[in-house]
Amino acid sequence: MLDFIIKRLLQVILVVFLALTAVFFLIRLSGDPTALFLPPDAPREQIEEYRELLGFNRPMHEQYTDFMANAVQGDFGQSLRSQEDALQLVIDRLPATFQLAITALILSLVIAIPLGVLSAYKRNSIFDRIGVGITVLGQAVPNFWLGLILIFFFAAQLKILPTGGGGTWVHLILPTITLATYSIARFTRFTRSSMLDILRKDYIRTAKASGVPTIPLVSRYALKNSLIPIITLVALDLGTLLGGAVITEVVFAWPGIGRLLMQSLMNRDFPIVLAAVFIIALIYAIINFIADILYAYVNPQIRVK
Amino acid sequence: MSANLEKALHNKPAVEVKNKKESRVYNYFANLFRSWTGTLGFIIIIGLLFISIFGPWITPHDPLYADFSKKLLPPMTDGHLLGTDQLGRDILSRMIVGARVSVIIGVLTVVIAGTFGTIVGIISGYFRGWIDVVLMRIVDVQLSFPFILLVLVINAIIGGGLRNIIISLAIGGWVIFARMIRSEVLALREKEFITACVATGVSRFEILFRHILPNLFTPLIILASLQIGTFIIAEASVSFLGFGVQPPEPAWGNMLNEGKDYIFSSWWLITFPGIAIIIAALGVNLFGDWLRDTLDPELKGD
Amino acid sequence: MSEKILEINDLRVQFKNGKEKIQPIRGVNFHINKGETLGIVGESGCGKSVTSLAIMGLLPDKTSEIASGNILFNNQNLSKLTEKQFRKLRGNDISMIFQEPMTSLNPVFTIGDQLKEPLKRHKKMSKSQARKEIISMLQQVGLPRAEQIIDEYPHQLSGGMRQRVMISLALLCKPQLIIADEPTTALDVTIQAQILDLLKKLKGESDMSLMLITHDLGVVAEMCNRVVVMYAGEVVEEAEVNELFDSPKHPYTKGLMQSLPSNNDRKSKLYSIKGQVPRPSEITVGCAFANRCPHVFDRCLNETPPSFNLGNHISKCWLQDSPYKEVSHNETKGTAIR
Amino acid sequence: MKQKVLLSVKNLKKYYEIPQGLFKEKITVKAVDDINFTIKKGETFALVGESGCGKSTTGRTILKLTEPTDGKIIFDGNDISTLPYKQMRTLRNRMQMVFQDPYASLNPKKTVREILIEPLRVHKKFDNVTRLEKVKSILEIVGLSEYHLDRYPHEFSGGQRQRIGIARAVILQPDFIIADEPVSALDVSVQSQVINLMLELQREFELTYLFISHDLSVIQHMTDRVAVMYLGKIVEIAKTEDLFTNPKHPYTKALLSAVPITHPKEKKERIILKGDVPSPANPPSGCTFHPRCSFALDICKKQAPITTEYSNSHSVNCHLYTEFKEETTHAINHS
Repeated sequence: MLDFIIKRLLQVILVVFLALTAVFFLIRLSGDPTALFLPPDAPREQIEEYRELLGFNRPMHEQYTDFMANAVQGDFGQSLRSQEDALQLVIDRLPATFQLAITALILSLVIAIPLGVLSAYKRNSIFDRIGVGITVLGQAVPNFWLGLILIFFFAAQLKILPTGGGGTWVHLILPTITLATYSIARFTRFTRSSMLDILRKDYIRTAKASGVPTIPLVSRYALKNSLIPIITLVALDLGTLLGGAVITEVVFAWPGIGRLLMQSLMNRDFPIVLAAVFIIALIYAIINFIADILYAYVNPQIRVK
Repeated sequence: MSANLEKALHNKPAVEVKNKKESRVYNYFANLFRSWTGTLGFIIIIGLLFISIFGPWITPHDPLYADFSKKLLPPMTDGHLLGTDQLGRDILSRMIVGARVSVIIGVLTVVIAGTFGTIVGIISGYFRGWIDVVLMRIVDVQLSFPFILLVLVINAIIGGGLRNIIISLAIGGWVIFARMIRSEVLALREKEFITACVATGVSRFEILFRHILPNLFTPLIILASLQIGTFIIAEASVSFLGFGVQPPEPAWGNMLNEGKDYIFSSWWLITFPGIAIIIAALGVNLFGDWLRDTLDPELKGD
Repeated sequence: MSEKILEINDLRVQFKNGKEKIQPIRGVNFHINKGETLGIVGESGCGKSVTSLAIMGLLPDKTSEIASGNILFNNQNLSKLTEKQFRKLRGNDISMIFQEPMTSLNPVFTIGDQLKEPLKRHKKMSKSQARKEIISMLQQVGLPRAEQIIDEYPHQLSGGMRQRVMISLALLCKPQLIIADEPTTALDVTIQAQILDLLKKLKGESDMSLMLITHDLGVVAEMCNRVVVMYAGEVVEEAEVNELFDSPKHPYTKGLMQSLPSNNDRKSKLYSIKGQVPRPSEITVGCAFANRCPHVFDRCLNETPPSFNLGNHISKCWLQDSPYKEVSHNETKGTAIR
Repeated sequence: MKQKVLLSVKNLKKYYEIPQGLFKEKITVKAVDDINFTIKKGETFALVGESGCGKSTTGRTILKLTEPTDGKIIFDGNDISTLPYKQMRTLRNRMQMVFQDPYASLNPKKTVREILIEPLRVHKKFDNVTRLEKVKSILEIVGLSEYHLDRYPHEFSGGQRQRIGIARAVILQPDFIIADEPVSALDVSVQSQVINLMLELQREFELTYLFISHDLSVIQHMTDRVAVMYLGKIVEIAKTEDLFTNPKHPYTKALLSAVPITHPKEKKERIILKGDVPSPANPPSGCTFHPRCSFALDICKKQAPITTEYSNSHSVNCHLYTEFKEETTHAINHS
């Protein structure tokens, strides 16, 4: 187990390191951001001065090693706009994003797993048709559009919920639904298909042959088996959830990392972009790491060796 | 022995065998029309293709012509079936032209990302060794970053426009193909019929081209059809956020971006382009699901 | 006359696949007496496994159905039972041993978790009682370290050990009938010998009946009292085991026996049945074996042969027509069985 | 009469390494561990044993479908154990293989015509017209016909597919064929057809077979000499009749006695082996069979036995026949 954890930690470090490297060079190759901060007719000296100040005049590899050396210590520089510490800005937004992502995750699991199980067990029944319908439709609806439509109905027409902003639980309702819809569709699909797969297995027949009734058969036996693939797929899909969170945050003006990242991209405020990339890659890597441990927990073939 | 017996003892003779190719195409269609979801997907795809090819000739109005006297007209007024936008442009016409953008982006991205991903997947899976380790590390790193965010960051950095959004989507999307093709190749390599080729003395090159590649076609076509939907939605999302396809060129995503400011007054600005995206994505996904169920019975029920 | 524990009359099972309908079981008749071991022999696709699933009520409910006929277990008609009534029977009065010990045990539960199910359901035993019972059963089937194995997972056991676990699962509630579907096919020959030895020993200790499904005539010779030979969804021959091996009547049974390498001279050309087993969709009028039969004549192609009773030996072949008389199903019950 | 040796295998080893993570040492699985045998031209040599004994690995290693870890494979006088892929390719028209699984060993996307022409094309034999003639005639020989040419493997039954697999192996008219469990996936009534076909082909093309199987009755029927394998080692080699009438190694005896009887009246003394085959990743010390052997001596736990010639065509790897040759053989035979 220790062996496994060390291996995974090394992998996390490698992933974050490569992600930062890639984005760093992409940014530097796309042009010099100094021009953005000065009027178009700024004298040459002023530009030079600014470049000097920000270090953009030095050779690329030096800038890179400097950046990495600082990044290792948690220093991603200051926001080019507000001169605040970039990493701190991102970290300040973290709780809001977590709040949104976690409520959406819980909501989608709570709906999707029972629906998927029912859909698989009562195959071709009305439940199954509803389940499959949600799956197919949910995957075709872009979540930003769903957000707009929800705003239109609940905020513009019915005026019962706020259009956006953060702070209270009321603000959380529409963004959560928006973000969860796609995940509900995906997770229902995973659950259904892995359940269908498990229900065909020989050992389910064995359990039936020893007289286990339907409900424990599905809820205890088959579900535990199908959790193994479900956990893997859900973990893989959390990236999509995080990505969706960014868009949802923009639609609802939710004060999370996603909105900050978007604004920084618009403003070409690259220290913040890099800090945000760092945090997102790190979070995602940690989620996958946790999923792996969970996976090992439910799968005795890995646990007991 | 009676004639009857003769017949019973011998296998059916070789009738029908000649028309095999034709009957196979026929079979696919017969099979398609048996599934209403597949049929629906197929019809939507044909419709989309038709609109995107003949779009400029079938628009009721000039999609770029702005008439401020006619701004924000609700649907069914003044010859504007779906109304006009904030600049007085005809929404239906803009949607028709926008369809072409979506189709071009969906198809081209799949072709580029699919080709690149397939090549990487084959190299990685067939030749293994250090090159596999390096390539798969890259794939892992990329997969550890949410797809849509990656596309967004790349597009924001390299700039908007049709060409750049395709590049961004392809950079974001190739890993799925690479990973799937690699695992497919790895599985094929272990198949006994490949071992049989080695035992026959077939060269490695020929094994790859004559035996492995033809078996990759089915999974590739299934994945590609399902990915088109993902790419169409991703493009709309990026354009909606103000990157991607830039106005005034109409795309469903940027129409929604422009329309969102009028959400309290003019619901039609955000409604119709959104429905168009849903229909397109739905059509491609339904067809893709049907393809998978038909071509790959192993995955049925997924 | 011994008591019948199971009786199957003119059983037909239908599978639906879209519009296609096939009948893998086309009128099967046989019975099992109390305490005996009945062998069901046939090649893949002959319907022997479908028959066993029909007895257990484990046919897939949406795609298949019992089209006609009945299954009587202790004179109770199983095909009329509700799912709930059936559940009380399964694992309690009738239990089953499956072919694949590697896939028939659930990988994410311990052996103990899986074995306690029937005890909990049928015998309402407490946990500690059930545990004791399971350990003693595991010891009875010859598993070493039973106290440890009960808390282990299937993947920690070898194929032979898993099959012993399956057998103990089947035996836990002391059922009256055990159906063993190819219990040794997936095992190596030395392990097969161990398992057959175990089954014989367990059989000798109680008066349960055993229905042993196999394709291996050797296993039949070792284990069975009476044998039913199936081909293409029908019973083609039924006889007491010595009788069957001494004088097989149906050309299919004869062919099977003659084609065994041990019944041919070394290096000689083996006797072989030409052609192959027909798919259920290929069966038309007449005898299903006609296109492979060396004795085929016109009548075989046009009329389906009835089951001829030759004094405790039933053969479904026109060759047995006169001088013996044809038996209908009703008569079969009366005369064919002692 | 001294027959020419076609293949001889000397000290062949095939080890697999299974990595156990960063800090633990790799486990070495000795799938094939130092085996020796020779096959003469025209004979059928059998490898028999239970699953995991290494018989299939041996077959695949001889054909270099996996690289041997060590040892020599001498085919027709040349050591092929170190030949690279490309040189090996040209030799493959003389040595072919028939696989166990008729479903997995044919490419599902190729027609029978493509499958059968491929070997001829690869080895650049004949022109296109002659190739097709050859394919048609081989189909005839294996009991299929011309109109099967453009069919795909999934349109055939298991027995027919195995015929296609055999046709692919013999179309190049090789000297040597390795048949890895060629009939064990088939139904009884089809099994005998395929065995007959293989015997016919052997007579017609003067083939030499290495026949790998776990089915003792098939081996008894069609092979000339047998090597019995247990946990990667050969424990006994003998002429087929000798082996079946007079087995020497305790494992061979147990194996033969485990075969089910052929008639209910037959009485058979059965040696029931204790326990299961140990894992090849962690084999027992000394003679690997000793924990299950009822004749095990002290030495068996400590020292691996060496090959002892019992008679000129019968050799055994067992301490019973090296240390105390006289008394113990007597004891075993009467136990």
